Amino acid sequence: KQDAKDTTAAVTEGTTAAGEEKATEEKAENSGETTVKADKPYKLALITMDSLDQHWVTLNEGAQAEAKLVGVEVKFMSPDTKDDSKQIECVNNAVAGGVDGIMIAANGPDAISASLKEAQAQGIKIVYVDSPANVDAEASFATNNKQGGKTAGEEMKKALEAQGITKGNIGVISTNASTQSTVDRDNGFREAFEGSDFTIEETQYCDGDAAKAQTIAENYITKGVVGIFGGNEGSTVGIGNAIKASGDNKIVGVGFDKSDNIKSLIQDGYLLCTMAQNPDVMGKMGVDALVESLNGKDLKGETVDTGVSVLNKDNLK
Amino acid sequence: MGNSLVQMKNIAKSFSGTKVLKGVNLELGHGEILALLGENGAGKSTLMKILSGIYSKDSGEIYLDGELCHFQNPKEAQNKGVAIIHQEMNLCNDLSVSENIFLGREVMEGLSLNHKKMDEEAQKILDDLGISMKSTELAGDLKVSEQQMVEIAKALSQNAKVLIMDEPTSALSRKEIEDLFRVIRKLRDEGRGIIYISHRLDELRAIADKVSILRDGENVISGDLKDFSIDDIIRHMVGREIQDKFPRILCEKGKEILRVENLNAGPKVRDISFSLYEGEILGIAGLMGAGRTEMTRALFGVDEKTSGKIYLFGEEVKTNTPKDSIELGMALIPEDRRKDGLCTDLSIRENISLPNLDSMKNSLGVLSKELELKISEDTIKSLNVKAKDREMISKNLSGGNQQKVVLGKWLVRNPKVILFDEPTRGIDIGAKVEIYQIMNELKKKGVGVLFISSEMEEVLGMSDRILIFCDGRITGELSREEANQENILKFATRYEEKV
Amino acid sequence: MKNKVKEILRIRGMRGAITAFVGLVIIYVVFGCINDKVFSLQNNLNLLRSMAKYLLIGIGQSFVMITGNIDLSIGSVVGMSAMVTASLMTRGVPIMVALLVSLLIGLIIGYVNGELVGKFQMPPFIATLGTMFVARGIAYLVNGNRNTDNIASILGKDQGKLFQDAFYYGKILGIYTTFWIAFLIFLIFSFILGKTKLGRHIYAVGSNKEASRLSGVDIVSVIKKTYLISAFCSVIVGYILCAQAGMGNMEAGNMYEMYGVAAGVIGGVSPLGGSGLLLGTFQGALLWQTLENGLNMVGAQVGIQRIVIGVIVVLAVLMDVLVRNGNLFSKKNKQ
Amino acid sequence: MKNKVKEILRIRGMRGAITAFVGLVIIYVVFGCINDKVFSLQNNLNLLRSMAKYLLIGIGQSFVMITGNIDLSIGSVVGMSAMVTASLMTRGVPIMVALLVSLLIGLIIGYVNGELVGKFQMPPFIATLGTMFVARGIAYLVNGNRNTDNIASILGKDQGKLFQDAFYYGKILGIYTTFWIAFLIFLIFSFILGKTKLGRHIYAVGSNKEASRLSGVDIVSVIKKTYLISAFCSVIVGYILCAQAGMGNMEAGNMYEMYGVAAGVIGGVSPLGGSGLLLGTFQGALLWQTLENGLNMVGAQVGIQRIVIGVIVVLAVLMDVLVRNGNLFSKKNKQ
Ligand SMILES: Nc1ncnc2c1ncn2[C@@H]1O[C@H](COP(=O)(O)OP(=O)(O)OP(=O)(O)O)[C@@H](O)[C@H]1O
Ligand SMILES: Nc1ncnc2c1ncn2[C@@H]1O[C@H](COP(=O)(O)OP(=O)(O)OP(=O)(O)O)[C@@H](O)[C@H]1O
Ligand SMILES: [Mg+2]
Ligand SMILES: [Mg+2]
Repeated sequence: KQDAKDTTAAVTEGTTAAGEEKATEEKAENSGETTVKADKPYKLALITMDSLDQHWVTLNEGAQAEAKLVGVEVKFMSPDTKDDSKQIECVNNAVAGGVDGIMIAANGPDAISASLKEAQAQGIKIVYVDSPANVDAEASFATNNKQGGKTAGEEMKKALEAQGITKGNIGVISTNASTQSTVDRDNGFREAFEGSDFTIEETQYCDGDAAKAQTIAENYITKGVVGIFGGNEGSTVGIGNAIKASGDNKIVGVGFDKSDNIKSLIQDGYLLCTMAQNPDVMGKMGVDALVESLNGKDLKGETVDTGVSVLNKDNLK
Repeated sequence: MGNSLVQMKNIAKSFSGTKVLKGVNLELGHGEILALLGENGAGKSTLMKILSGIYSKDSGEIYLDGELCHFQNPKEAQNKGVAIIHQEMNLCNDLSVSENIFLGREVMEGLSLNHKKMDEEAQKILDDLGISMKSTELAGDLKVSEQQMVEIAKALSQNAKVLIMDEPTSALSRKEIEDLFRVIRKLRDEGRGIIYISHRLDELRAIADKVSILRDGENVISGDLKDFSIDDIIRHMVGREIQDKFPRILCEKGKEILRVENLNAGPKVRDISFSLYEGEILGIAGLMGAGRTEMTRALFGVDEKTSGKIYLFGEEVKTNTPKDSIELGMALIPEDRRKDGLCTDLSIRENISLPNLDSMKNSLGVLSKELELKISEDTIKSLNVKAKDREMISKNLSGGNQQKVVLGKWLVRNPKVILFDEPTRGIDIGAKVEIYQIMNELKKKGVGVLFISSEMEEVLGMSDRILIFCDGRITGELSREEANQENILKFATRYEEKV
Repeated sequence: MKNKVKEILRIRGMRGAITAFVGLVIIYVVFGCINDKVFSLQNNLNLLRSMAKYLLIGIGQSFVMITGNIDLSIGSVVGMSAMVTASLMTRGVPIMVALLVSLLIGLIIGYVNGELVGKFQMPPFIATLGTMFVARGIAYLVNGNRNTDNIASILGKDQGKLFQDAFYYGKILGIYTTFWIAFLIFLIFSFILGKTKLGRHIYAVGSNKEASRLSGVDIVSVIKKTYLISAFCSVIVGYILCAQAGMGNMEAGNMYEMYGVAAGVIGGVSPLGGSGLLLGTFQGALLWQTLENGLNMVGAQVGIQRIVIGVIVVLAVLMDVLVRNGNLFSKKNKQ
Repeated sequence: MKNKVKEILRIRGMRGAITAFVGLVIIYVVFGCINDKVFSLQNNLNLLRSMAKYLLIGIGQSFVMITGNIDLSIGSVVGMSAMVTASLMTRGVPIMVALLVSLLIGLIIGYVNGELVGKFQMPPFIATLGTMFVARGIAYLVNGNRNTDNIASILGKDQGKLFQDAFYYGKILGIYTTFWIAFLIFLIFSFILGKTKLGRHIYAVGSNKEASRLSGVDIVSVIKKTYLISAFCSVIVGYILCAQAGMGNMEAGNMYEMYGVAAGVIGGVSPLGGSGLLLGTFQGALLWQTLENGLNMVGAQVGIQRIVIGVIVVLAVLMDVLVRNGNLFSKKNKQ
């Protein structure tokens, strides 16, 4: 519950319009009520990119909580690792399993499309959470990852300039090279520095392992970078720890996602900020949208940018 | 009875349903050397493995100095003073000689190993045996005969009450055998008991006191050796009379088939030249390490040659790989059948087929099951291979039958030249004669037979002409008439003068 | 009749195939009882389609394992094949050419594996660990460290659909093409292994290299051929993944070499060489896929999934080992 | 003098250790020339600290490899250890208890590996593939499919710092504790391998199982002990990763078993068993880390990194194989 309060606080700082909308949704959740009721006990599937990332686990928790309130069943049918082929098979399995609707976070927006079309052909409703694919769906509650990355870059640039630093090398650590959402963040981050005198290093990958990310970050620090960006939770923790270990608080660390560890690294001043999403809200909104659409309401493919909010030392207090 | 060292009573053992030992008895006294004899597959090794704790018996009792023993593993038997030298070589090639000798019984100094003490003690045992070898050498770098001596040294070092030797001499030279016998007699005089298994019946008189004969997993007869003649022993072993131990036949020597000129391959094969004729058995004698095996390997294309020419029917040929040689009509029966001769996990049928697959294809180029079955069944029948059926895994065959399978796979090809490298090693007398007869058949058909053997009697008995090797060179050639043991030994020890 | 059965049971590797089949049926039924949609036609069609890739890599890995070696590069070659194929297609190269080029590059990795293991006698675990890294590196580099775009975006919808249908989305006789492709390859390679000289030589080399060589078998060439076969199967799986996603993913095929080992070994292929049947590999692949599919259908947590998979891998082989050593029911032959 | 050198060269595995050392120096210098920060004190300190984990898993894997087996469960045990340790700490369990429980669970996996491979004679590749899945599953389950929170958040800053300093952030004599821990374990296990009965038996089992058994060596117990040692080393690495991140990461240790193989094999440990020295493993681990570190420092693309790593793994062993077979300079022993 403390989490929820944090985000509410953060959201007021948020820049997107979606932020406001989310805040109201969240209040509804906090009071344990919901505006939606299912006509029938629908069977829904939630298919995220993998079933291990904290992000997805939280999203699932949001969805499960809402499902109870709404009176539907949500089966968490995600692949064990981020793998297009496995995700496609999960969709196939969900279809064969006779679900009424699928909430999906597309690992590869192109890759998953054909199987989603097949699902739709069988009358199954699709809603996107976190990351949309290239097929029209009932609704989409997604983060604009590129924009999020860009925001992260701008925050870092601002902080560096505040220190009087206008050039130097900046390191980037991400989870792997083939997941679209993190690649988008990477690209957005780089975009923020276009035209500046900063040099962005070749991205290094940690496969989500914080320890590996830390070793990479330590190497960046030895090389003498002025800032490091982390594209997901693991990378961000690794960067914070490396900066902490180096004792050089001038290095600006900016990350993505939020967790306990990241929050304490920000509070202790090792990380400047992180780009927080609200996966539990996505999960909840996804369930609501699917149920409404199954109840017969036309959502007209509305896309809601659930946005990212910047969590920093100030708004974490 | 009370003073027997070892008493085995009514020992029975089956392997996957087949009864291998059917209630065997064995008795060994203090200070006695017992020769345990029998055909291949009679169950000698199995019985000894039970005595040394490697196999568990199905039923029966073992008494050691009158005490009933149930060995669960080799270690327990060792602790009770039973040591065994195995028929197959069992050394760790990556360990040194002394490490092998003391394996499982390491000498410690506090927490750590006492390398120095072990090396020294091992060296002492080796010196006692009259072996010139450093105890720090790697076992894998040794020659087979030397490895065999290490096995012996290892067993001796255990200071055992009962010492089992399963064909210890099959890879040893005369000199080494004499050294070994000297040591065995010394042990006997100390009051230890020795069980000695061998197919070399000629050496028995020199070493054994008692004899016990097995056939098909049952006792045939036991007693003092002096009460038996060698012919008696053979009769008891095979259950029938063997008239002619070396059934040589005479054939007209035909034209030259194979000519080797100045073959060189490493230090063991130096400037070898000879010819082999149709219908001839060309014996090759020499001491262990004379380089005979290496010569056949180089000739057959197993090992690389450094120089030399090979002519087949007067035409120069290249034998760079075994495949080349086989296609030219040659065949090699290698010295070590388990390692080089057979795919031991495959069935008899598949082993026989292996070099003959080309002739088992049907018109579509697909392997024909009928052809394969026919060929393998015919071979099994004609060579009298004793096996449950053609699908039996060749690992489970006894030595003599394995050798027949190796022979069989080559005979199917009707080769023009066959190189036999120690074809009768570790094979019982009955099977030996069968192999001699096969050699005779080949000879009659005009095949050229090269016959390497370390058993002098058999080379003398079977060959039409004998080449003698020493130190990688041919040091002499003897016709059948000239050849005798002294002559051969003279050439076999003609080492080059050291400069 | 009884003899006939006995005869069949004595075929090397047949027992393993049968054990796998029994296990498969049990697993299938258990999952079906938890979720009856497991028995639905659609799910069975999916199952056959999904198992096809495990069957293919299982075939490749089985060939290599029967010679007593291993191929760790399989998964990377799958990824490389998917990336090369998709990269070429998104650059406008005609489908057939893209497929051929991809096959060629895959076979080069297979050839290198064969050289290293066969000719230079490197331990296969290390040699193919090396090529595993190299092939994955190529998968990254081929499109500049990025997944490719959708192949249809350049090839055009028709061409794209043609390719995707051919390898994944199309059906023949009501069953997905993917399965038919794998099944055809299965038949061909079963024939090669069981009925040809090469097949026999593969068993012989796995049983005893030296004895095979002395019997005139060109062991280097046999080993090379098994690695080429393995690479070939991996490339086909790469096509399938590429068709499935309509694009190339750099991480495609991750860990597939292990699934190949699992399929083979569950199906009774001896990782020590000399024994095994592709029929067993078929059962093994199907069992593995049924397991994955079932766990997904019942919505098992990933932690549970891993444990179940691990336990089944161990049990499959343990049963076999115990039965072979005869100490499943008796206490004999300890140590 | 010359004899002394010869004597040393004859020690089992010494040649491999020397080759690895030469390779190490070359790689270090090459990277240093590209980026001179490679030679900086801080980088060298980091290098020693980072290599410590590869050294530890290399030691474990080497013990297993010298008996001719393999342990694929290493990486998962690392992850499991990190997760168990961190989960307990974040539940307020005292540090020592958390460490002990984690060690115990790790050793259970090692014990199971030993039973399966030693007693039941399962192929080690399969047995440990199974436990690899199981241990990873436990890592997922132990904190309910989530990475743990920061350990300091429950233990308190002081306690947290104590633990983190002990295993990662602290220094003794100017060098990080991580290195000292690994170095101490390296010394102890080098002694065990070189100077004790167990060590001798490990070589013997790897060289010839049957001969060892017949000599009264309890091969089952020897094999079990190597797997316990491997699990022990993996658990320590788990502590290190947990201390480093200050939390438990479910994916920690992924692929470490392969790095362990690489460290051992590059350092001259024979994957076929019977030969190898931990001194070589030390060089191998340092080489591997230098490579990773250097590729990182020069900012190589991930694709290039993989290819370089793959090529070096192959070259390291190929050199060794060629030198041993004597056909690096001559053309002998073809086929
Ligand atoms: N492990 C085993 N599994 C199955 N059968 C076996 C096994 N060991 C031996 N046999 C069989 O038991 C019988 C006796 O074998 P054993 O080795 O005791 O004979 P042997 O008298 O020592 O013969 P040889 O003189 O050839 O050494 C043979 O028929 C052999 O095939
Ligand atoms: N390169 C090799 N590979 C495998 N085995 C070898 C090799 N070189 C020698 N050997 C084996 O070493 C043993 C020792 O052979 P050795 O050098 O004593 O010559 P030999 O004249 O053949 O003696 P004999 O035939 O009486 O054993 C032989 O069994 C031979 O097969
Ligand atoms: Mg015997
Ligand atoms: Mg010889």
